[in-house]
Amino acid sequence: MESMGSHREIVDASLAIIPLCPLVGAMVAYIVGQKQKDLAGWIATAASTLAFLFVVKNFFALGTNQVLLDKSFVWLSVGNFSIDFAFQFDHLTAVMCLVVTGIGSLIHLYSVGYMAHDESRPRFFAYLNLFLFSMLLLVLGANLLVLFVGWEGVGLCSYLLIGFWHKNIAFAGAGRKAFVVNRIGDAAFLLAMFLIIMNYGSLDFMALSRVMPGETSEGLATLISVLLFIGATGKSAQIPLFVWLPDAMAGPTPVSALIHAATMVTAGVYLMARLNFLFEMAPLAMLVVCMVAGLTALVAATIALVQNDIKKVLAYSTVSQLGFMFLAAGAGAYWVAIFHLVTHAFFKACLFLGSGSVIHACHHEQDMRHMGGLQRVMPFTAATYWISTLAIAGIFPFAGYFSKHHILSALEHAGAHNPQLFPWGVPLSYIATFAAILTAFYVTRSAAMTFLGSYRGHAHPHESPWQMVVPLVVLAGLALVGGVFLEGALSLQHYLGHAIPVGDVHHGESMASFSFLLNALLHSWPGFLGVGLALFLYTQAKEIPGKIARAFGPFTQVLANKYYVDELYGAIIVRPLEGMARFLWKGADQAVIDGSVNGTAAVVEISGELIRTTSTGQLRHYGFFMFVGTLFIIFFYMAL
Amino acid sequence: MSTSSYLTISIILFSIGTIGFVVRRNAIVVFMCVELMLNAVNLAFVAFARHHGSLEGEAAVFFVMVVAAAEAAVGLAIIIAVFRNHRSIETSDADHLRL
Amino acid sequence: MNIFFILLSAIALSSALGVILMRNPIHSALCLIVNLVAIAGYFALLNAHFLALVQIIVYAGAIMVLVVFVLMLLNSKLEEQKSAGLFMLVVSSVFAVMFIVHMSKIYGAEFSTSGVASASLQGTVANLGRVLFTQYVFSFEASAVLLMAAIVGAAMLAKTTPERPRGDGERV
Amino acid sequence: MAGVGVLVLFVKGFIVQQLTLGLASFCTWVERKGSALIQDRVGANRAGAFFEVGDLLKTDNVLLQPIAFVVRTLVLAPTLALVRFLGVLGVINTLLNDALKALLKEDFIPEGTSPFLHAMGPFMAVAPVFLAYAVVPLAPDFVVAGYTIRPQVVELNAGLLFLLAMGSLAVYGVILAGLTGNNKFSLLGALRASAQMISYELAMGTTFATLVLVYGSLDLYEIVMAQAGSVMNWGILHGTGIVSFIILFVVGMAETKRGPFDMPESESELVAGYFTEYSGMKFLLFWLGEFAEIALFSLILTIFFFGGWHIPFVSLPEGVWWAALVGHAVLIGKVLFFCVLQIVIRWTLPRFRYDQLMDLGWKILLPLSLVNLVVAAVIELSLK
Repeated sequence: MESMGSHREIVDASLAIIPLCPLVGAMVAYIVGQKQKDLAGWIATAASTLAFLFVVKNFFALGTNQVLLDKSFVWLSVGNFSIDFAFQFDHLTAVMCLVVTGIGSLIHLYSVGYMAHDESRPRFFAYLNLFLFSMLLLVLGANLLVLFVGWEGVGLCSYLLIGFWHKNIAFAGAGRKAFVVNRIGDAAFLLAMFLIIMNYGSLDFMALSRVMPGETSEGLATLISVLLFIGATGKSAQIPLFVWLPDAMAGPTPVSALIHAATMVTAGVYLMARLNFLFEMAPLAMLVVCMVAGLTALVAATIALVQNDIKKVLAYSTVSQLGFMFLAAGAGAYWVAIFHLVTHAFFKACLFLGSGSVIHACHHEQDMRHMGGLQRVMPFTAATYWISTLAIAGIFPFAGYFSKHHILSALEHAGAHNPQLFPWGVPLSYIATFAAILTAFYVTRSAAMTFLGSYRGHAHPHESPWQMVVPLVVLAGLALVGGVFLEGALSLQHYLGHAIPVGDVHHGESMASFSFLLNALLHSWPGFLGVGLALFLYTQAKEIPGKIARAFGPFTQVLANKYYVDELYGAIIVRPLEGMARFLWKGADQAVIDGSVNGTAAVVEISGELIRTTSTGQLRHYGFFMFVGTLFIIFFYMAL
Repeated sequence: MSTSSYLTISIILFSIGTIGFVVRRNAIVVFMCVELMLNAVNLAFVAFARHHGSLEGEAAVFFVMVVAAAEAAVGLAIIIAVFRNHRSIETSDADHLRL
Repeated sequence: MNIFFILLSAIALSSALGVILMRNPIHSALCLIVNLVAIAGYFALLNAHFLALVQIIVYAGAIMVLVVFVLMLLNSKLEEQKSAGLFMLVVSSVFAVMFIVHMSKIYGAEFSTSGVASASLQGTVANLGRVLFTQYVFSFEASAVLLMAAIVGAAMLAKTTPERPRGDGERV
Repeated sequence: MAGVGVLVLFVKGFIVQQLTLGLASFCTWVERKGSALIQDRVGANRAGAFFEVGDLLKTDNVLLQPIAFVVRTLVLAPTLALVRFLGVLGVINTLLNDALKALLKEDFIPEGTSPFLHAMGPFMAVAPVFLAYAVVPLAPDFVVAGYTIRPQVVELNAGLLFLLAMGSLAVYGVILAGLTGNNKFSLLGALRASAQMISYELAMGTTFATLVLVYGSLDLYEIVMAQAGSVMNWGILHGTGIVSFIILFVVGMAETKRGPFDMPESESELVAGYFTEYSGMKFLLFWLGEFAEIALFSLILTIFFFGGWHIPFVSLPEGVWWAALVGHAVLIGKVLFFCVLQIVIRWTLPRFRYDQLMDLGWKILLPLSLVNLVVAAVIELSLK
């Protein structure tokens, strides 16, 4: 494996402006929003758009084999160890930043319409901008610590936004759950950072990429990699820490689209791509990643089959798709993971925004059983939702096809450069294919239940305002042509090749050739299968799904209850912890600590009673004591 | 004159200011005693500056004057505010924060 | 020079005593003005001409005017009614004398010369300006901010609420 | 050598003191007679105006008659004619009769105040003004008997600051007068006057800073010398000089508490403001101090903006005594012009209201002078 950092040219640039835009935007939006609530959304949108423009500027400024670097200041310096507050902008960062700010801006615009009637929208937009700031820190950071600040920042914003409607206890609880579950992953992340500092004395990506390959034992690399991956499972909702993401749907839908589909949850994938040199040295860790990811993709897809809440379907779908990304990353095809990350951001954001539009139209009804036939009243929403459905199903020529196809082929060829993976590559690709069929099925199911048939609810649905429709159309357009563009025009593999290892670049066949088209349509078979089956079952033979469910009664029950994971965690983790906490509360805290604290307080109170006689309230006395005290000090030092 | 003469004068002025601060009750007089002490210190600063042949002492005096000006503005405003509430500027009357 | 020093010392010390001994605060203030001018005289003797003039402008011309102004505003009941605490006077005087004796002993031992004649002290306006704007430029700017804050604070504190009913004869 | 120096110092001090009093007297006269002119009345013209030679020195002694005649025609008559002339002009009334009246009047000291402080009032009002004259250069250097003499009592290199210091001390005269009057009117007058003086001192200080920036010196002599040569070198035509001049002129009028700014002693409301309780010579001292201050401000304006003793397009030889004399005359001529201008304004414009006065000081002159400082700094930088 060649070291990618060695021959890259470092160019000074001012990158700090990019995260500063949303940070300033957050403050201004909140302050201005106190007086002018409607203005807050527009300010926040403008701030994120400005950040997007700066990213575009840097995107064009970034030359081949260059990396832009901005050392803002020395953050902390202890002995030989010092960390700069530095930003770095290479081709990987460029792609991430474009996704984050681009989709972020669209979702800000969408939120202006979606939150138009909420009382505390200035707070919402401030949080949203703050999230964008943290996310940009995460992807722009030139070392692990800055990345970690962003990592924690997005976690915080996620918590704040999930619990945005904090008056609802359940929603606030969902936010707390997300935060606590993330903590577990973060602890592992911290341990990994400590290990890196201890062994290499630096957290800088470029320095690490130079130093690490030479002097790392496989055991250490595996340990660090696994710890980092545990961190990633927290943020990116992989087994076993995925439980928070479905609950996170309590937040406003734009939040789900931005944070819990397009950007924050992909941080783990980004982390792996960024630290590829580390994972390369730990084949065993890669295997773990692949196994966990494959399991996640399958399990989440099966759960999604039976959900009736439109957002829950999408949430489990996200978990499953993240599993796909980790599968690619685990197989060593980091650029494919990023590719899927980008296309997923397009179509999943579009799906979420579409669901938001539907929910908005149905007066906050989320149960698909009370929808249906919305195609007639919401033509734009329906059309964009269908496009995204086909995209996620992986049907040529929609965006999802390309990335999914690459994942499957990467898995098949995984053994080529990771011998540990060899026996598992093909089975994993079968699992992935099966998950892809399920994906196509459940998404089509949700679309069919929502838009086809006749309306089963009681509200009066209507098309959403233009602020919400425009982002939908743009994102659907991206879901439609994004894959072709990234594969053909930009050639993502070649482009990312400047920053991360991508294997052999195929310049092979032209996309216009007939054989390519035929091949592509053939490889879309899982998508066609899933979509066709779902359409058949939910439009023609509506009684069959019920029969199936009854036939597999216990299994359906298991699925509907999400494999009892929450209950399992409750039994083996939460309840013992509660018991211990209660013991500590009653036994340790109240008896020992409170006792000593109260004792101290009593001592202080008694001595205070005594000393307070000197507090006469007379300025002259205080002045006199000061003078005498000063005299005492002078005499004392003169006597020495 | 030797530097010590100036310093001695400065010390005596400072002590007089301190005695005034402790003994007098009128807030404005107390305030003036503080000014007296500041001036005594200024004198010492300038004397030291000349003794060491450097300008640091004089720069310090400059800043003391700035602070004294700020103190005068705020201090007198406080005294006026106290007078409005208490109808008195005796320092011994303003003891409402005593426990 | 000696004669000037002795003269100034007599003025400075007697006026300083006047500040704390005069019953009428107006008289105290006037004594303090004399004292400040005397200290400006010391500054002039010590070759700090710029500081001497600034001392007069700032202390005598601005601060003490403010003090006297406030005394004029609060004209009534300014005489101290209660007798000054004799106990405090005696105790603080004892401590003060200890302080004076001790410190002057130290000073007499260590600073008995008149110091070095330095070229940097010549033409002090330009030189002091140079020091202030280079070495102490941050403190200089900070003091500007301090003054600004003091102005705003003083205005806030001394402001009367405009909706106070008129005819409240006792209020000043 | 030291003896000569001290002698020169005393001579200079004496001359400047006489000059001050002369200028103040001139202003007093212009005030009396000029106001009459402006108000279309005759004004003081009685004192000394009715001296007739008449029966003076009339004698029956035949022998003495020729001598008496000669004395009457050659000495007495011209003298009396001059006195009559001056009397009609009001000079005698102003300079002699007023002074005599003041000297002979009862020196009234109000009850319940300290006589010492009461006497300090007029002293503190006059002393800083007279002291301020000490640093003002009055003519170019000249050489007498090998000594180069600078017609300036104290050669202080921070003369500008000294002016400012003395200006800030002048407030105490007013304050003392108001406090020792033991009288509501004088207290109110003193409050008004001191507030007014403090307010306008800000604009004055800022404008002085502007001037220091423009001339690059605190030394008044150097400031005058910087304006030598063409008229274009005069301060008023240099950069924002015209703005500085207008500010300083208005501030000068306000600092002297005259003209349209005579709120402190507005007779119709406050009897006579802070010197209500003063009579006789003490009252006259306030009067004198006021006029000395008018002349001082005229002097300052001349020195800062109108080239001091420089004559446009004429360069006097250096170091010659007569050149110094001519220069001095030119300077005094310019000063007298400004004195008259101030008095004319005082008798032409009506009085401000108190809030207008404060608004002018705080809301117009102070911001204007701050902007002026910045603009002048920019201009100076761009010229360099």
